[in-house]
Amino acid sequence: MSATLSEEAATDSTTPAGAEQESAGGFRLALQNFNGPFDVLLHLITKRELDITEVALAEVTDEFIAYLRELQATSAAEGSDGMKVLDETTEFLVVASTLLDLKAARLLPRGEMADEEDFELLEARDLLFARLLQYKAFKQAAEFLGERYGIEGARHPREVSLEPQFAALLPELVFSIGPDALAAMAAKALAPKPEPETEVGIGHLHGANVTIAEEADAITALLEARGTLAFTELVADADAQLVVVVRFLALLEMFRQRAISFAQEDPLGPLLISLVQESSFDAQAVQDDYEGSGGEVDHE
Amino acid sequence: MRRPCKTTTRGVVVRWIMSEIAPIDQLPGGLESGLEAVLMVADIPVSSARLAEIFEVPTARVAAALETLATEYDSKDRPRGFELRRVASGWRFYSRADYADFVSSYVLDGQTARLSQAALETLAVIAYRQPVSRGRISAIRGVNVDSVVRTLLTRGLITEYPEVGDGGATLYQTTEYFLERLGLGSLDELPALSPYLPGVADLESLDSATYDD
Amino acid sequence: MRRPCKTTTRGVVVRWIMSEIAPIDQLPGGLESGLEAVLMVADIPVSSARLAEIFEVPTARVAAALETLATEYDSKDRPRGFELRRVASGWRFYSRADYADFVSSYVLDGQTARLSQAALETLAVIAYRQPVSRGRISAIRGVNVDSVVRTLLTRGLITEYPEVGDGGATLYQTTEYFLERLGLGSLDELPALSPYLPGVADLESLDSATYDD
Repeated sequence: MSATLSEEAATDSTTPAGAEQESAGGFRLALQNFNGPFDVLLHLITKRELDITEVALAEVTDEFIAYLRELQATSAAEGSDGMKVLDETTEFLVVASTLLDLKAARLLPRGEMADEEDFELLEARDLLFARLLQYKAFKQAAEFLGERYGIEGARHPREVSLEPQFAALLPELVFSIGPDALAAMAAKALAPKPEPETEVGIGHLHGANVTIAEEADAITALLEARGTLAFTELVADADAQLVVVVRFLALLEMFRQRAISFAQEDPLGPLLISLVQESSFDAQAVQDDYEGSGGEVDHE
Repeated sequence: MRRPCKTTTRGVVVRWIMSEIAPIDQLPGGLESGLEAVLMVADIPVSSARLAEIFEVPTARVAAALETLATEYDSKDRPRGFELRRVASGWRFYSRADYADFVSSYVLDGQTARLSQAALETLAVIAYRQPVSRGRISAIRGVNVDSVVRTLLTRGLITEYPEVGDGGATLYQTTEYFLERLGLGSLDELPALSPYLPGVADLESLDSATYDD
Repeated sequence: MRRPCKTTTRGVVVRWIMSEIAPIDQLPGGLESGLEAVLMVADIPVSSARLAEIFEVPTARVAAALETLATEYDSKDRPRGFELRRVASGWRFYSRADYADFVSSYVLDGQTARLSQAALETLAVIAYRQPVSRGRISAIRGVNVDSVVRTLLTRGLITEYPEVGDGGATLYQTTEYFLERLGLGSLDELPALSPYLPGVADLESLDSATYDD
């Protein structure tokens, strides 16, 4: 291990291209430019230029809410329609749902590992920050690799075929296979390969056949039947903690897609949820989001 | 070497005629080092006309520079281990014959008379999908095949296809020698793939060259 | 350099011990030209130990001669168009980066194709945590990595580890080509991960604690 990656440079590099305009004072997150939820979280935290070990999620959240208030005041003054506020709020909620994802990991049944003390040790916030720290380190390493890859791309190795007089020295090939064996080999290589089992880390979320899509449907049905409901009412029929967690995630997703609205009449009062009438919520799309490539885009 | 570059039309013409301030002349080492760089990675002889295009200088200047390099490498004081030779189609770096014993012992060291499994599989793919690019073979096999393709070329089992593929990719095809070694009269005698693919419904599409990568 | 070769038994012994009059020393250009000749036909990096065997001289002498050659090619007065570099497990000729524009107009091989950010991050995780499963990589990166892993396999930058991991998961490791392509001598040349990172042992448990159910 000869060198240590430059902390400064790496911090800069974690700012994705799409976030450049943030110097103008925004908290905007161009999600499509990010490389998954960890990227977004990391960006949120590095944006505040704090040591992420010392940052509590609550502080990031508080700052975000303060920023939103400011933005709201500005847009009111400018007479704009507040769409920007909504956009940024929903984007932040996606991030928040990732945090909840991590918290959820703690709440779920874990078989024989379900030891109370273990859970206390795995306090969700610490876990998240440790993971982010790790992610950040790998981002720095990736930057180093990217630089090397770029520099080395300017050099080409000499890898030419052997000059004929030396090729002639090679031992005569012993051809151990016939045409049939060759055909079998070609068939095997050309046969469509089964897609490898997806190994997405959030698989535990619906390990017990609880899916966000199904719970979203359940929520929709409840709200259609009974109008505005509090969260406690929405989860009253849940027979497992897992259902409560997944239903909550479903709510966040539905809010992101503007299928529902939240209202809170008093500070710390019950959160009231109602359907947005003209919405067209696509539960299946949510499921795809969670099970699919998770935003991974490979441009090659 | 560098001269002030005139910006008039006549100046540009002069630049090309004089060929004194081509881009390569801005670099340390100039044309000679540039030629060394290209020829060092060239697998087949490169004509001075082609080199002249690459460096935007007259062919005569390239030819002169190549002669200078070749002479320098042959120097009596310290002949290089490589030589720059002109063969029918152009110029290429070769190892110097004086050191052939050592080169031979390097080449023969660890050589076997058998093709590796990776080489055989690659050969099978080329046989049934020719002409085919290295990129396509890599996609089909899911691994990098650069080195095995080189082995197959060296062994004379495959050769470059006369035309290039999409994006200028080199395509490969099997050789007469390949047919001989397999005891086949022609490529038509290659067995159909279908019997080797039980359970694949659409055999026709597999046999015809429609693999999507 | 050349010394009269004694034909007595004792003379032969002396010859080997002194390592001054190996066969290559009888040739004009000596060891340095011999090394050039062998490296000219090599299509993979060649270690100084292997070169030492071929030329029947001590490895240290080969290493010194290679360094001398590399320095000579890099000369400020007239940098050669090629460089001799130590990568992965050995030495190899490369075109000099200064002439990349001209070389790449000749070579069309995907060498310059860029890797996406996702591919680089995945490659980084594999480089530092190898052998590692896709599940672990996904857990560290927070996204699905299946397609990126396929890209890296096809590019030859990673390969499957010979043994499977817990629960039969396929493990991945970087290749020699990875080192070559990044111009690294070995994995030890990778810089340390962030000093703020918790100990590796902690992270192992972190990865498995959350995701390996």
